[in-house]
Order: sequence, then structure tokens, then C-alpha cells
Amino acid sequence: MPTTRKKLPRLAAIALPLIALLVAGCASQIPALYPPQDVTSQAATTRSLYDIVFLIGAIVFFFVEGLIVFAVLRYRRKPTDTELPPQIHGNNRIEVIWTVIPTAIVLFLFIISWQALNSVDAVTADPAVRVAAVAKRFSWNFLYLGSNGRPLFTTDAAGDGNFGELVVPVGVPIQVELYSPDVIHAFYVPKFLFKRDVVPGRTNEFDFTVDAQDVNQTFRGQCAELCGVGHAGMTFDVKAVSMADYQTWLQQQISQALASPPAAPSGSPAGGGGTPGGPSPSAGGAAGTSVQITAQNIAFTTTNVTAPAGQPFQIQFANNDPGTPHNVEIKNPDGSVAFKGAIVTGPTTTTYDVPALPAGTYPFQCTVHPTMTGTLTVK
Amino acid sequence: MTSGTAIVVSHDDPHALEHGNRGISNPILGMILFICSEVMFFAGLFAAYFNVRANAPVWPPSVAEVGPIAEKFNLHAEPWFAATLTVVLVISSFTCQFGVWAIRRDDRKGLVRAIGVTLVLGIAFLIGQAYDYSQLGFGLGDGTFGTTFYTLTGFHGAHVLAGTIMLSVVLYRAMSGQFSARHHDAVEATSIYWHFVDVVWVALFSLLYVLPTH
Amino acid sequence: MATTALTPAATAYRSGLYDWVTTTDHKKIGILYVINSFLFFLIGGLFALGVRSQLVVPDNKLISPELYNQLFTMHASIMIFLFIIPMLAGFGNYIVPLMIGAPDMAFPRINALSFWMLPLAGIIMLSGFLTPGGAAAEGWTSYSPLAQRAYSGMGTDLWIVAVALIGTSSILGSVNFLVTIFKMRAPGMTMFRMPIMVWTVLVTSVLVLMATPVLTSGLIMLFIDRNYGGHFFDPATGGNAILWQNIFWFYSHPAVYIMILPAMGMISEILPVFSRKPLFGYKAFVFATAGIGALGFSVWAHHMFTTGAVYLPFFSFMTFLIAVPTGVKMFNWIATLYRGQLTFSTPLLFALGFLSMFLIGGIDGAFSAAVPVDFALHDTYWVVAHLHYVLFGGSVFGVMAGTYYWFPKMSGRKLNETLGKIQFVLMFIGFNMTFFPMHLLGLDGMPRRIAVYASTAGWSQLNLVATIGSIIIATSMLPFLWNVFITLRNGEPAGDDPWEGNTLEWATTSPPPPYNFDHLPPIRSERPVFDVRHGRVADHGSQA
Amino acid sequence: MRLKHPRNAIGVGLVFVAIGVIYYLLSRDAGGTTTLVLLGVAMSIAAYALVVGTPDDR
Repeated sequence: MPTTRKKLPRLAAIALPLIALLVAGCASQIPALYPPQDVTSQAATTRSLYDIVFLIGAIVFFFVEGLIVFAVLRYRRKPTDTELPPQIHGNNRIEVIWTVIPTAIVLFLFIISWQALNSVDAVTADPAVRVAAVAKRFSWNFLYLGSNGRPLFTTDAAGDGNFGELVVPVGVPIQVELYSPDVIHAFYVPKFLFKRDVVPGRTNEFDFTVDAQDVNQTFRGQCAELCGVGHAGMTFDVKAVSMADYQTWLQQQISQALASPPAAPSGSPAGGGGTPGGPSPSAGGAAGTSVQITAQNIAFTTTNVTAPAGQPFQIQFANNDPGTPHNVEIKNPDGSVAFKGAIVTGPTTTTYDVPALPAGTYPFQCTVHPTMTGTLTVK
Repeated sequence: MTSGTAIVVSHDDPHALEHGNRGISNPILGMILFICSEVMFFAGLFAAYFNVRANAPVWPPSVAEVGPIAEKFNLHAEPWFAATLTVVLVISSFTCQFGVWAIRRDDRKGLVRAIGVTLVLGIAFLIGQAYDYSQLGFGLGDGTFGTTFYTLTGFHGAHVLAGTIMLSVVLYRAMSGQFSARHHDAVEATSIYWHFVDVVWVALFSLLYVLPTH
Repeated sequence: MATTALTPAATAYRSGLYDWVTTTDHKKIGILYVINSFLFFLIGGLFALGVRSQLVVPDNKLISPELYNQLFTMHASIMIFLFIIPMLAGFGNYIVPLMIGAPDMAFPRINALSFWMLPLAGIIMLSGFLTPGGAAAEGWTSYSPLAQRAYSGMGTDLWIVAVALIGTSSILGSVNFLVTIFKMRAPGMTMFRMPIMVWTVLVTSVLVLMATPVLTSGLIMLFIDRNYGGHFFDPATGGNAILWQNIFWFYSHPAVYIMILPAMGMISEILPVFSRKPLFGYKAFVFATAGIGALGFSVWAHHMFTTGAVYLPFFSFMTFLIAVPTGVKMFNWIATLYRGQLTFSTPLLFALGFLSMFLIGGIDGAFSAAVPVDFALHDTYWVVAHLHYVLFGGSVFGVMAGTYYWFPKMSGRKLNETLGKIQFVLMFIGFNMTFFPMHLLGLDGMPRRIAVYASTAGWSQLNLVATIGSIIIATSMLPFLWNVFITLRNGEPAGDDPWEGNTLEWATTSPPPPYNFDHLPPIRSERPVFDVRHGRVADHGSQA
Repeated sequence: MRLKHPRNAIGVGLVFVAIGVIYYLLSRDAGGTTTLVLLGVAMSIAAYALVVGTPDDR
């Protein structure tokens, strides 16, 4: 048999720049064929899965690409090749082998990725910090939730899209709930090796725990689902601090929020948007009654309202959040919907005609933002 | 031109001359395959219906969710008109098939009669559906119920309309004597399409008027 | 001109424009498909250059975000709906009746209708640029609610109409292919003697037939939502934003196989011819093709892992499984090369490019099937790299291989080999320069579809490399176009069978006469022309 | 050919119906199940028609 030709084939010559590129990628600061160093415990799981997938992928790549290059180098047609090569139509044994081995590999990959998924996707019942992230075109707003699930304060109190940072303590589980009032966005922090879509009409949640060694770092986050012209600018930062620093920051934020309440206190007529056609100062008791509810900064300013039992009444609903849809959805004690007001985009006011309700206590919420809750007492 | 035509003839169906089993003729096979794609078209619409239905806490949506219009959604209360339409369409499927059987016997008069009756029943269905729409009292924009109801029944109605047009063509050709026991692919294909439209309606009727609400 | 039919060497295509517009000849329609698709390939390519020139440096202000979103949306829509899918349908149109020894497609006039819907749809889609809001700008996936009236203009309506029209064209085409393949095979051409190209077109047609109408229904729902106050995808009134994604991907994942299977079929014709060996494991290949098609229907939600609204393990499992039939094909191709006698003509070079690049795209797929890894990679440039390694490294290289392989049959003249090899080298280098760095960018966290990125993000060098690569790809089209031009003017006459082919299209003249064959060789295997050339009579069409 | 028996053609669709049932049991997704099951129906019809409608291979 003739020996392999020494001439460098074209394919190999073309592959060289590629390899050079890879080497350059590893050598300098520009990104490499590997995800960034993980900074959360979930990301560590994902990264060790990536290690295995990458290893298997690399072995398959070099093996199969090697076979191709070998065949190309070895089996060129030579001038002496006048006779046909052996006409091999197949070989059942080898075909079974190259069906079974890949099957085993992908089953293995499926099982380990399922295991990793179960730990990456797990949400704890008692996270140390709960944050509602509201993504709207084209900014983020983070609402820190109290133990009762109601917002303590928002990082975008001014409502101008200038939201500051998502500040989180290291070493403890943090739970993020995702809300969108408009289109689909995605919460993506590359160093978390994680993203989750922010889908209007749907509450997604996930947990992450920042590694203690990554304290006092800031991680870049960005919207990853096309949401319109401002998509590229929809960035945010996650800042990891120690628990002590976090508590200090938290208390500071809460006292700030208390010092400048976002709207008029409970019970009084709504400010801001106002109620044209004459406000009704009373919040219950009188005949032909109407109830005031105001939404501002993704929260109800009025969380406890009263209405008469057994007779229809009206809700004067003021939505003071520009460009943000809200409504009032009253739930029966069993969780079913007793009344669902039309969703209106602020700033605006609207009147809901609520059918007669039997006496009792009814939770209400905003359909778009389930973190906005309150209680309606019917008596 | 003549020589070209000669090639057409010899190539057109070389198998027919040599073999007895020709299977299903090309136009009918094509129609069946097209109907398979139509099944998937309605599969998309039905999937959307089941999806919004499964997501709704109450179906049809309650007064609490969409306001007083919800009271109009109770199609189960008055299914009789739609049931009559269903009967009309099912009968038309039978008359259509009688037409096919007639032309297979080379009964051209029978074909014209049966297709004529089918066409009248099809048009009656369309008029009935238009009348039903005018009486329902809710529109396409009235919540997911209105949207899915009108999209499903509307696209079915569009298919009935297409079917009546095909039936009209078949009727015209039948009256001109273009069909025979050997040569009536268009009748067979139209009939299959008409049966499909009928089956879709029966599924729709069951879905909208019979399937229990929640 | 019909009288020329009996003299096969006559120049059947030197006929007037009117003849091309009114033709129902599958070969002319096939060529129209191919030309039309190449035109849209050039338009889509220009849009891609626009995208790359915006990303060449950080914080670039060359193209506004509004226009940028339109450019990448139209790039993808045109490349998918008006280039790859019709291009493969065009090759199928030309080649399939020839390969099975049929005189034409089953429904020649419907065939012409299918084609002429495409340029119309293309004009409708592109006319979006003339509307006040510009063309569709939601990405080719057109996710709702972004694609709703509140966030997008009339360009989206035009996009919906155009895609629905293309879908209808595809459905009619697939019915035509299926009836042709099942009913019009020449005597002796049994199912398991059909060339693999015919099998892949068959499976593709089934995918088109079953999946495309689902997209049509989704497009109609979107249109109703936008224009008639519907609530299908509107979460505020009981609709479901995720519903659109389910419907869209129920079509669009099978569509990925619609875009690659016929290219695999082309490769499976070219590799045996240029290694002078039969395709290794013909039946395994057929079953692998059918298996990919079947599995393709139950993996749609692997594009939706991060929505939080799908059952992840089911789709992860099914997606991993697709690697098995794909791997079988890859090994079959390599085993076909093994112990062969390879002639490195341009079609084989592009076919080898397909093998080596599609391999990368396929391995990338395993990363995405592993759900937690997909959480990191989804919607980043890594996905852009993956899909281009499949659709460019796979489909486009396959299409180029097929173009060089069948051009002699279509035109009667052989494309210049030197220019062909120059094109291959340029395209191969440019392709890898453009798309390989995108893996790295995606891993580093660069989301797709962003119009600008910060200079501090560390993505500048790789984006520069990618843009240079895209210019090299564009350059590689120049030798090709020049090659076609000079070859059509005075290229080397090809003869009936320039490559020593295996399948029936090489048994007739180049170009073939109307109705294709004066007589057919006996068909006793999947390589009837090979059998005649080498005096083989025994049935070796099936293994084992 | 044994493979081309019309009964087997129906089986082509049953594969998708089976996938649909498994999918429903795992995910409880009504919409996806609908498309998968109807895909099975359409596949069965198409496969049956193609097998019955094709002249026997020669």
C-alpha cells in the first residue's frame, strides 16, 4: 500500500487559524471556550455539569473530526486507482455499536443534567431575602419583600428607571420573583450561569446563594430576551455584601421609605392621579358606597378597605404608575375569583362595579403584580 | 406539439398499462394529504382553545372576570339551534356520499341531485351560522371565550364556504356531464373534503356546546 | 419548441421570459426556486453585513436600535423562510422526479403556484421597510406580547401575511412531493432503492405537511390579536403569552429539520459518488432520517427551557435522544469515505465542510439539551453560533455542494473548479471566523439581539474578528457569482454524467429534455447508473 | 412488502399518540397534548392513505 502523502491538505491548513484563535482566546483576557467563574452555589452545579458535557463534547469532536481528517488524508484517489474500491454496503455489527454507544452517552448526560437541574431549579420555602424583580421596558426595579410578602421598599422609588443595585447578602438563599407589566424579558446574570424569563401574566421564581468568598463584588446583569429598541440598555447590577452590611443597608432603605411615603396614607383620598368628578371621602358605611384604592410604585397604598355586605358597591381605582398596568382582583376566601377589575394602564382612574358580596374578609391583589396585595373587609 | 404530446401520454401513467393496482389516484391522494395538514391547522386552534380553557379558573369566564357579558357565554343553555345546524351538516355529508355512490354507478342524474341537495344544505348551514352569530350578543374581543369561539367557528365556517365553492364547481361540471363512473376524481376529492369539514364541526359542537364546563 | 423534446441534446432552456413565467416543467420551476433563493440569500446576507457592521466596535452609533432590530429580524426571516427552505425545495423539485425516473411532479400547475407565491411573499415581507414603523423587528420568533399591536407596527402584519403565504406554498409543495414520490416512481424503483436524497425530501415533506399548518394557525391567532381585538396571547385578559411560543416552536423545531434533512440528502448523494463507494448503511440511514423527523415533533419546548412554563425533563430527554440518529448518520458518512477513492472536486470539499462543521453544531446541541447549561447559554451569542453551525455550516455548505454537483445537469456546463475551490476556502475561513468566536461571546454573557455593547464588556476583539469573518464570507460569494456568469457564457460542456454519478438523473442528457427520459436503465439497486457503468446486474441494493 | 401493510401505517400515528399520553401524564399541558394527539391522527391518515394509495413496488 502506498504511504500517506506528506502534502498538507487544505482542510488542515484551514483549521490552523481556528486553532490559533483558540489559543489566543486562552492566552489573553478575551473570553474563552468556557463559562465565567461561577459565583453562586447553583452556578457551581451548572459549571460542574458543563465540565462533563464539555469533556464528552471535546472527546467526540476530536474523535469524529479526527476520523474525517484521517479519511481525507488516507483515501485520496491515486492515478493508479482504476479498479473500484471494495463496495461495502454496511456492517450490522458496527452500526449497532455506533447506535448503542451514543445512546448510552446521551442517557448518561440526561441523567446527570436532570440531577443538576433538580438542584439548580430548587426553591426553598424560607429564603433569607425575598425580592420581586419587576422588568419593564426598559428598566429593572427590585422590590424587597417583607415576611408578609408585601414590599418594604423599592430600589426605584422615583419611578424613573434609575433603580440602583440589587444588593444581596452572601451565603444565604435569596429568592427572586419575576414580574413583567409589558413584554417578555429575561433576568440574566452571566456569572450566575443562569437566566429566567420574566413573563407577563406568570410568576417565575428562582433561588440563588452567592458564595461567601465573592463578597463585595458586583456582577453585571442584563435582559436576555428581546424586548424592543431599548433591549441592549436594560442592564442591572447585583452587589454581594456581607450579612452585616446588608442589614445596615436594609434598615437604611426601610427608614428612607418610611420617611418619604410613596403616597397618601391609608384611608384618605388618593393623591397624584386624582379622582375626577368629585372624590368620595367616605370609605364605607353609607348607601351607594364607593371604596378608594390607589396603586403606586407597584403597591397598593391602601391595604385595608371596608365595604358593605349584601349590596353592590363601587371601587374608585387610581393607578398612579405611568405606563404600568394594574387592576384590583378580589378573591373569595377559598381562593377563587370573586371579582376581577379591568386592567388599566396608569396614570388613570377607573370605577369598578362590584357585585354584592356576603360578609367576610376578602384578599385582593393586582392580577399583573401578585405582590400587590390588600384586604377587603365586607361587613 | 404532437410529438411532445405523445411523450406526455406515454409517460403520464406508464404503470397503469402494466399493472392492475393503481392505488388511489393522484388528485384524491393529494386531497387526503392536504386534509392531514388541515387537521394540524385545526390542531393548533384546538390547542389554543384547550390552553386558555385550562388556564381559566372558571370556564366559560365568570361575570367576576369579564363583566356582565359573561352571561352570554352560556352556550350550553341554548344548544338547540347549533344542534340543528349540526344535523344539517351531518345530513349533507350523507347526501354528498350518495352522490359519490351514484357516479360510481354512472348515475349522472343521481349525482346532480345529491350534490345539489348537499350544496343547499351547506349554504343553509352558512346562513344559519351567520344568523347565530348575530344573536349571540358577544363579540370576538369579549375575553378569551369570545376570541376562541369566533376563531374556531369562523375558520370552520371559512372551510364550509370553501367546500360549498368546490361543491358548486362539481355541480356545474356534473350538470355539463363531465363525470362518469371511470372519471370522477373531483367528486371523490370534494366529498372527502366535505366529510372532513363535517367531522371538524362535530368536534367543535362537542367542544363548545356539550363538553362540561368548569 | 415542444417538438425539440425528442432531440435531447437541444437547448431546452433557451426560451423566452414568457416561457419561464408560465412553465410547469419541474426542472424550470426548480431552477426558478434556486435562482429566487440565491437572490434572497444575497439580500439576507446584506442584512447580516449590516448587523455585523453595527457590532464591529462597542458603543457603535452607525445603525439605530430601531433599524438594527429590523435588520436581524429580516435577516433571519429571509434566510429561513425565503432562502434555505425554498432552496432545498428547489433542489428537490429539480432532482427528485429525475432520481425516481418520473416525467414531472404529480401536480405541475400546483408546483408553479407554490413557487410563484414565494417572490410575492418576499416582496410583502420586505415592503415592511416602506411602512412608517419599519419592517418587523421582534426577531424571527416574533414573541408575543412584543409582537402585539401595542409594541410593533404594520411591518409585523406584513411579516405575518408573508410567512403564512410561504407556509401555504410549502404545504402545497409537500403534498406534491409526497404524491410524486409515492406514485410516480419508475418501474423497479422500490422504496428501498430510492436515493437518500429522495428519502430526505420525503421525510421533510411529512414534517412540512404536519408542522407548517400549526404555524399558520398561530400566525392567524397573532393577526386576530393584533387587528381584531383578540386575546389569545394577551395575559391581561386571560390569554397566555407562552401559548405563542408553544405553537411557534411546534412548527419551528421541525422546521430546523426541514432546513437540514434535504442538505443531508445532498451530502449522501455526493459522498458516495466522490469516494466511488455506496453509502454505508443505507437502511440505517433511512431509519435515522425518519427517526429524526419523528423525534423532531416532541422537542419543541427545548427552545423554552428558561420560560419556567414547560416540563423540563421530558423535553431534555427527547432532545438528547435526537443525538443518536444524527450520530448514526455522521458515522455512516465517514464510513462511506473509509477505504474509498476520494476525488477532491468542489462538491466533495463542500460536503466535507458540511461534515466537519455540522459536527460542531451537533455537539453544541448536546450542551443546550442539558437544561442547567442551557440556562446559562440560552439567548446568548452561543446560541447564535450553534444555529449558524447547523444552518450555515450544515445547510449552506450542503446547498453549495449541491449547486456545484448539479449545476452541470441543470445547465449542461461544469462550473470552474479553481474558482469553486477559492470560494470554498474563503467561505470556510470566513464562516469559522464569524461564528466560532460567538461561542466564546455567548459563554461570556453577551445576549443575542442587542444593538450595542459596552467597551468595558470585553467583547470588542471577538466581535471585530466576527465582523471581518462576515466580510470574508461575503467576499466568497464573488468568485461564485463570477463562476456562474462565465460558465453560463462559455463554460466547459459537462456531458451527461460528468461526475460518474450513481442515480438516474445522470442517465439522461444535461440538461434533460422535457419529461426527462427517453428510456430508463434497469433499476436493480439504489445506484442504477453505477450498475450500468460497471456492468453490475445483481441486486445489492439492500444490506444483510 | 411486509412493512407496507396498512395496519403498520396506523402504528405510525400511534407513536405520537403514545408520546402525547406520556407527555400529558408528565406535564398536564392541555395544549401540547392536543397537538401531539391530533398529530398522531393526521400521521395515521397520511400513512394509511400513502400505503393503500401506492401501487405495489415492482
